[in-house]
Amino acid sequence: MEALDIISYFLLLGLLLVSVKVVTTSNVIHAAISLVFTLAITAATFLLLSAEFVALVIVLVYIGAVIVLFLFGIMITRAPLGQNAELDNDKNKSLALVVSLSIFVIFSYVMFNTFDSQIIVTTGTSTELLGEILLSRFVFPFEVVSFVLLAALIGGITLARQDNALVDENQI
Amino acid sequence: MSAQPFLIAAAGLFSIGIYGILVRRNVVMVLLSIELILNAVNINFVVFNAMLGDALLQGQIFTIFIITIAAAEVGIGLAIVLMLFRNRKTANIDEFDLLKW
Amino acid sequence: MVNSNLITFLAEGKVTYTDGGTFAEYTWLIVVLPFIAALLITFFGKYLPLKGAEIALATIGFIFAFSSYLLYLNVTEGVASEFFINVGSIGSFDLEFGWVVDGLSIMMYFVVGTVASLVFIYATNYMQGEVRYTFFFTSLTLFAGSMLVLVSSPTLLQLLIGWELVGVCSYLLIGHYWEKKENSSAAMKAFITNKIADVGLMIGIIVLALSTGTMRISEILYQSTHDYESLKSVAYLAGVLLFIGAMGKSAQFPLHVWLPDAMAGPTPVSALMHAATMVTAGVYLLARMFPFYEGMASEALDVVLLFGVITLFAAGMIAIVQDDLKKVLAYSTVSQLGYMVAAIGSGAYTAALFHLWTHAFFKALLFLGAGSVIHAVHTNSMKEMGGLKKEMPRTYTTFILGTIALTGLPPLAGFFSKDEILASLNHGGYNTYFAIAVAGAFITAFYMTRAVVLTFFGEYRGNGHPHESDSMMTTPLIVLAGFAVTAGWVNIPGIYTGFTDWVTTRKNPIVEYHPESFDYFALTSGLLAGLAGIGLAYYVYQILGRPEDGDEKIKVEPIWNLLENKYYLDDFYFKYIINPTKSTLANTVDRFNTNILDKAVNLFGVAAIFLGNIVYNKFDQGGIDKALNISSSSTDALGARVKLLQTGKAQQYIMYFLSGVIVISLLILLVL
Amino acid sequence: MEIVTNNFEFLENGLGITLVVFLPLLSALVVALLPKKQELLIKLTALGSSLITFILSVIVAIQFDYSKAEQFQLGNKLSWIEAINSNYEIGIDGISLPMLLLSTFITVLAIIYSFEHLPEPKSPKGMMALILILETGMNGTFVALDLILFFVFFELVLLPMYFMIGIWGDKTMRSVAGLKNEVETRLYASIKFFVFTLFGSAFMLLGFLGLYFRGAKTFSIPELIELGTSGAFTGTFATLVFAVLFLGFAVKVPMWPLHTWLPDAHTAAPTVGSVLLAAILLKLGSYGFVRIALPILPEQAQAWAPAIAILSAIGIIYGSLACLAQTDLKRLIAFSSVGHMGFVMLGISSLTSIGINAAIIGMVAHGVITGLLFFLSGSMAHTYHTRDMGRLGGNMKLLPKTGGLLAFTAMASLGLPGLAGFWGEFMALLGAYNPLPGLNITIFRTSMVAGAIGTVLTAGYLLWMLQRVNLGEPNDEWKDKKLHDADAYELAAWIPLVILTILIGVFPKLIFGSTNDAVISLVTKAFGG
Repeated sequence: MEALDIISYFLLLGLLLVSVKVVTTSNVIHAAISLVFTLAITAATFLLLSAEFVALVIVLVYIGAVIVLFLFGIMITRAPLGQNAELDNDKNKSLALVVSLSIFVIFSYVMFNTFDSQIIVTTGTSTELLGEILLSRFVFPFEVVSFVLLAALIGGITLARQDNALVDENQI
Repeated sequence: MSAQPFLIAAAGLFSIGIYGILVRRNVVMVLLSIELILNAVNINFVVFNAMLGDALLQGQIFTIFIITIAAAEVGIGLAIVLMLFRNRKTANIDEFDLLKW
Repeated sequence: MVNSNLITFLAEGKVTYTDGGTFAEYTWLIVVLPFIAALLITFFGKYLPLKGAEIALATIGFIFAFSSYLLYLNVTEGVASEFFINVGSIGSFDLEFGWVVDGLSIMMYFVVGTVASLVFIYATNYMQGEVRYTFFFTSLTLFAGSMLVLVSSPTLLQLLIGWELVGVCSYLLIGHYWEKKENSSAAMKAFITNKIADVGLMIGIIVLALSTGTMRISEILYQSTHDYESLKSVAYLAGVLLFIGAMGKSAQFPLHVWLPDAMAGPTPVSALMHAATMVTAGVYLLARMFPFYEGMASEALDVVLLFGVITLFAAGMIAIVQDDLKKVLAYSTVSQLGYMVAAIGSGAYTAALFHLWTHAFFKALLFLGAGSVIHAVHTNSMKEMGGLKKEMPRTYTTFILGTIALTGLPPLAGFFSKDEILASLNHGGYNTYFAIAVAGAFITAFYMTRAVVLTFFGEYRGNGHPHESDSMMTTPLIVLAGFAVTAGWVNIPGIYTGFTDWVTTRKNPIVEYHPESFDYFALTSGLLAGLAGIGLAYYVYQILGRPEDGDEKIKVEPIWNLLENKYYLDDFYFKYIINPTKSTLANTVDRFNTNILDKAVNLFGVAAIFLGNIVYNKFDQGGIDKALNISSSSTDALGARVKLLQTGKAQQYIMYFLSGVIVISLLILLVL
Repeated sequence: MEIVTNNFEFLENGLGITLVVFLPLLSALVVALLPKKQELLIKLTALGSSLITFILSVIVAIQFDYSKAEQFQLGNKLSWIEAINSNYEIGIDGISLPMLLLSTFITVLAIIYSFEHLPEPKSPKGMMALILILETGMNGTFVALDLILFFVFFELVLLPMYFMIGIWGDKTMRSVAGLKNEVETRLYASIKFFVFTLFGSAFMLLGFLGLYFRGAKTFSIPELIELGTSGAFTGTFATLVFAVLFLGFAVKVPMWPLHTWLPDAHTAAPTVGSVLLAAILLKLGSYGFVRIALPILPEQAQAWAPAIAILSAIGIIYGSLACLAQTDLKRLIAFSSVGHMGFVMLGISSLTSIGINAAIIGMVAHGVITGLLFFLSGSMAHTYHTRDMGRLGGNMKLLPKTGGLLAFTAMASLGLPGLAGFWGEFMALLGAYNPLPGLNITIFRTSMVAGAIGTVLTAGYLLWMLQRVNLGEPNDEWKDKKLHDADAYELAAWIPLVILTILIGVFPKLIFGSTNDAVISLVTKAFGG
């Protein structure tokens, strides 16, 4: 067992623990914070897997922007901050547990039995290579995605905009 | 370094995300759980990329795309939540039964 | 590929035989013009100053002029041409229209043209202010046109068409005042009676056409004068059938019943119908087919003669008891038609046509005169007339002339024509028939004198003050009176017999008796009978006094009742033919339809349902379906539960979805 | 005169006829896709497509080579259901051409009429689509040269008509002999119509299959005609096949005693439905006789002809007598159809060229005249809200235009010479007098006399109808009512029929010019002259 293995075990265990926290905590802010941790650990894992650019993107986009968005969402929807017993749907809990555990068992069984190969750990950066590939071979999907983003931007604005002309007074 | 722990951890993350989707009442929380699932997928991609040693780094590129789409999804999703909240004065998903005819 | 076949649809007329110059080629004009005129009157008549009458007058005037010139041509040169237009072929059979211009048809053109023109002029005044004035002229024009179609037809087909068109126009005209039910009923009666007779004509035409292979009249006549075997075998049948047709239009006993009822129409219609157009059609048909009768169907001529004689006597008798002036004239027409038909039956072709010719003028005169009287006194009943001699001198004079012509006193028209018929009967050795015909002459004189006495002599018994009619009405009377006096002079035995040459059948010559000089026995009998009739009637009605209501001075009750009820023919028809058909038979059929056929169908349906129920209840429901039902009810129950799953909540749906994923995954993993 | 060169060559090889058949179906789809509120657009689409169809059929008629009228022309044969050797085989000859034109023509008028005159529930969208589908069925039947194709089209007409009667039909309740409870007229009529005709055609299909298996495994009508005329079908088999074909067609005609669906269907149907039913649908049966039953089974046709003649004669008398007992205007006209179709069948049964020609012109004339009669009676029923002749009367005063046309049409219907109806009646009698040699001449002549008496009865009931409906003083109940005489749409639908009636009456070559050669060839081939 190498050092990297040990590090990775720790990381993955941490990942699972904080992600469990995301879905179990009864405090919305805590959930969001836990997600931050989850993502941070993911980024670390990516570093371990020599995908430093993706790790960076995760940190920048998710932790930097998406979480902020979430926090905004939490605030705007006036979700009760602090402890809230009603955050979870208790009726569903046991069933959900069964379902998710089953899925976990099935997935891990499949994964475990299918992929027993080693990870080829490379040294040195792959960012330069990534950039080249992204802007040469994958330039078209890249552009398409940018359009998707634009569309999402416009869509988000349209949806969220408070337009009295469009919304029936009675429904507000 | 074996790939199995990573994959199993991703499966776990995925299951946790599903659990979150199923039990959370607040829509924003559901969206958070979806992020978990996406993250699980991301991990898988990156692991497979490393495992296969792909020269084109397709796993990583896909991950970048997924992150981008996820960002867009969050933007739209939150906008929809906002809209729903404005109209229904609640963000609790079990108070919506819009999928029934 | 160029396709010229639509163009071959346009057919060509074909001249087959002509010696009348090219003028006859345009005879189609007088046939077609009335129809165009009728259309014009219908659509534009309302907007014209005379409400469409001017179009009718112009048309009929043209016809008169044209036919006069044709008559002139015929008299001077003799015309006999035929023109055919193919309007289609079925099998090897050609359907042809066309026009025939020969002596017979020209005579008819002229009669129609003359009488119709005068009637039209008369009608413009007579019908003034009546309902549907414009439409009246449409129908009147159509009526004349239809008659021209009939008499101009070189084929049996066109003859049939004209024949029925005349029937329809008479329907329109008789039923002119259709607000009253008896008028529309009279129109219907005329149409249906004619239609019954038409069945005979139609079958007769079918028989003739199929046994000769052609519808061309000239061709059929040619075959009948040349001993064609196929025609000979059916000749008697065809002859009788054609005569049945003629009986309808020419109102022969016992199909005459429609004609007196047809008086429901306005008087100009009666005049036109009785003189020139409708009723002469039957006689025309018999005359047209005369070479056929003479050549092959002489037995059929006996039938014709029999019915002609019966008619002339029976109808004359009824005329004696009529109180309605127009009905007297109507029965008189029937009786005179009997003379014509009897003449044909006895083989006297020319005599029949000659009587048709003279009768057309004096009967038109009498009707128009009667119309003038009716117009003045506003009633048809002679009981409310009388003494009109002083009030209506012109009408009186012309009416008297017409009466004399009809009773057959020399030298007026009726004398010569009736005499020729009597002579023919005498010559043919039909002693009984001759006697009846002479009796008929007596009856004719009797009822006409009666009518004149009741109408014009004595004191006025009606209401109001009658005045002489307008000159628009009396002028035609005077013209017709002229004809009534002179029309007979064209055929005086031994002096001038031009009429014989006018109407002779040039193409298929016939052998007929034609008196070279007067038959003095017939002449004396006829004349004496006429004078006796006049004298007796004058004695009974003028000297003995006018009959008051139902109180005739001499009256043999049973006969009188028989005559008043018109031999109970109408009753018979209604009781034994029309009502049984219309109510009993029709209702039986209807009941059969609903209660038997329909019921059978419905019962079939009910039985199917019943059978279905058995199969369904016992076998299907009790057996197969029970099992199915259990499955279905369990499905139902399941559904009722599953329904609860349908919450509309996204999370639950995701849960179901994932459960499915799990199950499928497990299946794949464990089974495969 | 310079002859116009053919600019429509591309319509040969079956395209023209195919368009005539399927264009209405396509436009029915378009109509179905248009939003329900766009009523004008729907109506114009339907009118436009039916007009184009009519124009196409006229072009087809111009292209048709009348010198070879006995051949199937302008058609095509495309493989369709290879497994049973059934092909998309179409074509027209002199017999089907007039029927095709009649069908496209009447449809245009029906659509024009439906512009403003629809009974409740209005819904022009549904009505237009149904009319167009119906047109496809009718046109298809007249051009199909494959038995299966024929059957498909033959059945296709049932459905739209069923819905027309069922949806727009008479909503009053009536009692029905044999049933305990009162039923809704339209319900009873539509089901009766559907089941009755389906009953017949089910047997017909059986006959088609019999021909297929006994013949050369083909459904092609021309091939079967060749087989049939050379004597391929004989004996019990042929008897049975003719019997089932007879059943199928006779129900549609309808022949006595299979007619009972007709009065009910007509009485209940909306105006346009009655018109199309009378004008075209009834002709499918008699057309089937001429196109399929006679040439394919000539021997049986001869054996059956006396029976058909007797049934026709009964139908003529029976229909006329039943008319005399009616109080319902539309029912009277429906029964008159039984009589008139009796003449058509009498002509066909004579198996002579005269008789069959008579039958075809009789079909066209009946289509035109009875179509018009149903237009008029339907319109009157709509105006007066009753069809009871006891309550009508004085129509000439109340609705002069409608009344005048009714009088004209009644005259045409009673077979007045110079109008279209005459030829069918007269020529049918002409044919029946001398039937095909070898047939029992007594039976035919008796039938002819019965037919001739039928013309009198026909005149009787039509004049009686006129007297009760048209003449006399109007009933008091109409005094204060505002009654609308025929409007522009109605006149636009009716006047062409009037003109056609006169045209055919005066110049029957319009029909005979097309049919005669084809009929002669048919008779010569099948019956040796």
